[in-house]
Amino acid sequence: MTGTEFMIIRENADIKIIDVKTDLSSYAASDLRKVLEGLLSEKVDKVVVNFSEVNHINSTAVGTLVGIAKRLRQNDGDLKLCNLASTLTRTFNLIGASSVVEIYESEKSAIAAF
Amino acid sequence: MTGTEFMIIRENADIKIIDVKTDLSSYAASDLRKVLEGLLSEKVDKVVVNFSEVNHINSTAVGTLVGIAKRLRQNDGDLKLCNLASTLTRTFNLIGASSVVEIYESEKSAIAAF
Amino acid sequence: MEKTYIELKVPSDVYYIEPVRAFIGKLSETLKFPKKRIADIQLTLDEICSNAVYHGSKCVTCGIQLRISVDSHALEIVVQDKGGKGPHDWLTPGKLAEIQSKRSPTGERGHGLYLIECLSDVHKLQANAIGGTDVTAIFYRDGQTEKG
Amino acid sequence: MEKTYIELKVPSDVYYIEPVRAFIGKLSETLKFPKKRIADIQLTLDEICSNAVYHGSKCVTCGIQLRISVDSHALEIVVQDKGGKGPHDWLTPGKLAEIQSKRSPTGERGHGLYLIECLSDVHKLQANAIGGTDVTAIFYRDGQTEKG
Ligand SMILES: Nc1ncnc2c1ncn2[C@@H]1O[C@H](COP(=O)(O)OP(=O)(O)O)[C@@H](O)[C@H]1O
Ligand SMILES: Nc1ncnc2c1ncn2[C@@H]1O[C@H](COP(=O)(O)OP(=O)(O)O)[C@@H](O)[C@H]1O
Repeated sequence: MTGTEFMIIRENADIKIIDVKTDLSSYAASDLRKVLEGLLSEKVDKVVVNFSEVNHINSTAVGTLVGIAKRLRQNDGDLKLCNLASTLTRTFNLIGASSVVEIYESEKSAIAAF
Repeated sequence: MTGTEFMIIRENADIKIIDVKTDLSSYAASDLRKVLEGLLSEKVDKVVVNFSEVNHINSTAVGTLVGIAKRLRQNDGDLKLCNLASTLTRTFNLIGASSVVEIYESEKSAIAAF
Repeated sequence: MEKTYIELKVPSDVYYIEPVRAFIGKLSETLKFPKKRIADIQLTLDEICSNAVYHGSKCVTCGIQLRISVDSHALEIVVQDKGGKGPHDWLTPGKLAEIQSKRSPTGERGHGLYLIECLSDVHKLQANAIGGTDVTAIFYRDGQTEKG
Repeated sequence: MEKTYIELKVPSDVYYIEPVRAFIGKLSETLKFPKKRIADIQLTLDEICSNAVYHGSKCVTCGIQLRISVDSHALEIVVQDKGGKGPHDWLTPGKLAEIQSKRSPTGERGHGLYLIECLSDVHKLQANAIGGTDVTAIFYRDGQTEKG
């Protein structure tokens, strides 16, 4: 297990799974960006972000996820999200980002979808 | 079940059990006082307060519980507390109120102690 | 309920947005807004404050000021900044229309103002006398106004 | 970390103490205070604000003002009230000693100042220029100072 205090990185075969353990306002969004860019620079291309402990996400954090998803796809990888509370899904839907980033009910289905 | 939105009253034989569903700053402390005084006026004399959903209590709320316990004892009844988080027990200990009001691990043991 | 006023000044740093969000969350809960609406209020305030810090502040010590008023009808929040390094005239109808038209679901930025508009019952953007922007968001308390 | 300042004004009503407690809780969390110490900070602020409302305010609109400052060493909170209906001279050493000596575990009141003293690293009570009291509580950030 690596990552930061609030972003734990686990692995499942060639997939990296990030457990986000903090609400995602702009301050934590920049931590999330650093962790994801760290994975990109390590040539990881399959990433799942587990939101089960997140109660809030803002547009900066959603934008970060959209940007990383696009970059991973350029490497034939992808970013998949799982375990979003309904308020989080709503924010993705309002922005329209749920049509850009794949959102799954459970970590299992997110992993299976690769 | 009676009480208010944040103070649910249940019963077990002749014992009334209050589930406090809010942190107890001064504002909620006055609600708690009203609920307990309501029970006193209904001649209830055995009361258990369950704190399992409470994360904070201030000196006004502790004082309210101490006052009610003393009044219930005058009627040969008592007030017993249960399921306190460690931060709450600490506040009771600092004030010295844990030597005045009985505190139990579980609701079961609080009821059994009558 | 007579109108009551709250004032809050924090440094222009996203570091302080979480405490502000916690404050408005608990206030909205005390005011008995439904849970879902509390999340809307918190997200709106997060977006307004993030903009005030990122686009409306020249330095950390410049600070942003919140004025919150509450009466029986509504919760009103005004966030005032002193203006950032960018152009001062970003509030013209033309510029705002441009911002709006550029927004895309696949874009990494530019969703904040849109969310503020979607989630609040009323919102206003006004240039203020100190070179910055006053952003107002109003949330009605009658419970008839769940949006989205 | 340079010293940063936060200001918060709320009406003199216990209604607003929960939002203030949420604010300081999240701020303390961001400052990486341990969980138990965060509870201490929140309780101290609750007690100071409750006193400012109950004993240090003549009316709801009088309001109480918090000034919070943060640097790498400490979190400092000053709560200012404008003075209540009671005597102005409650801060004399004699009166304070009387308050202290009257405190009893079986008493329903009179535990607030004692908790403030127990839980903060440093605390001060001072008469201010506007007829009220400034109560200061300081919490060190070095983690060497868990009390109680
Ligand atoms: N408080 C502000 N002061 C100055 N410019 C602002 C402010 N708020 C928003 N803007 C301008 O509006 C644009 C769109 O803002 P927004 O929709 O929140 O998206 P983003 O912040 O991601 O760019 C910003 O890029 C900025 O140019
Ligand atoms: N901000 C204040 N302004 C005026 N008097 C105060 C203030 N804070 C405390 N006091 C006085 O000190 C006494 C003790 O306060 P405290 O220990 O908090 O207990 P309590 O509030 O339960 O009486 C109060 O009863 C009041 O007379």
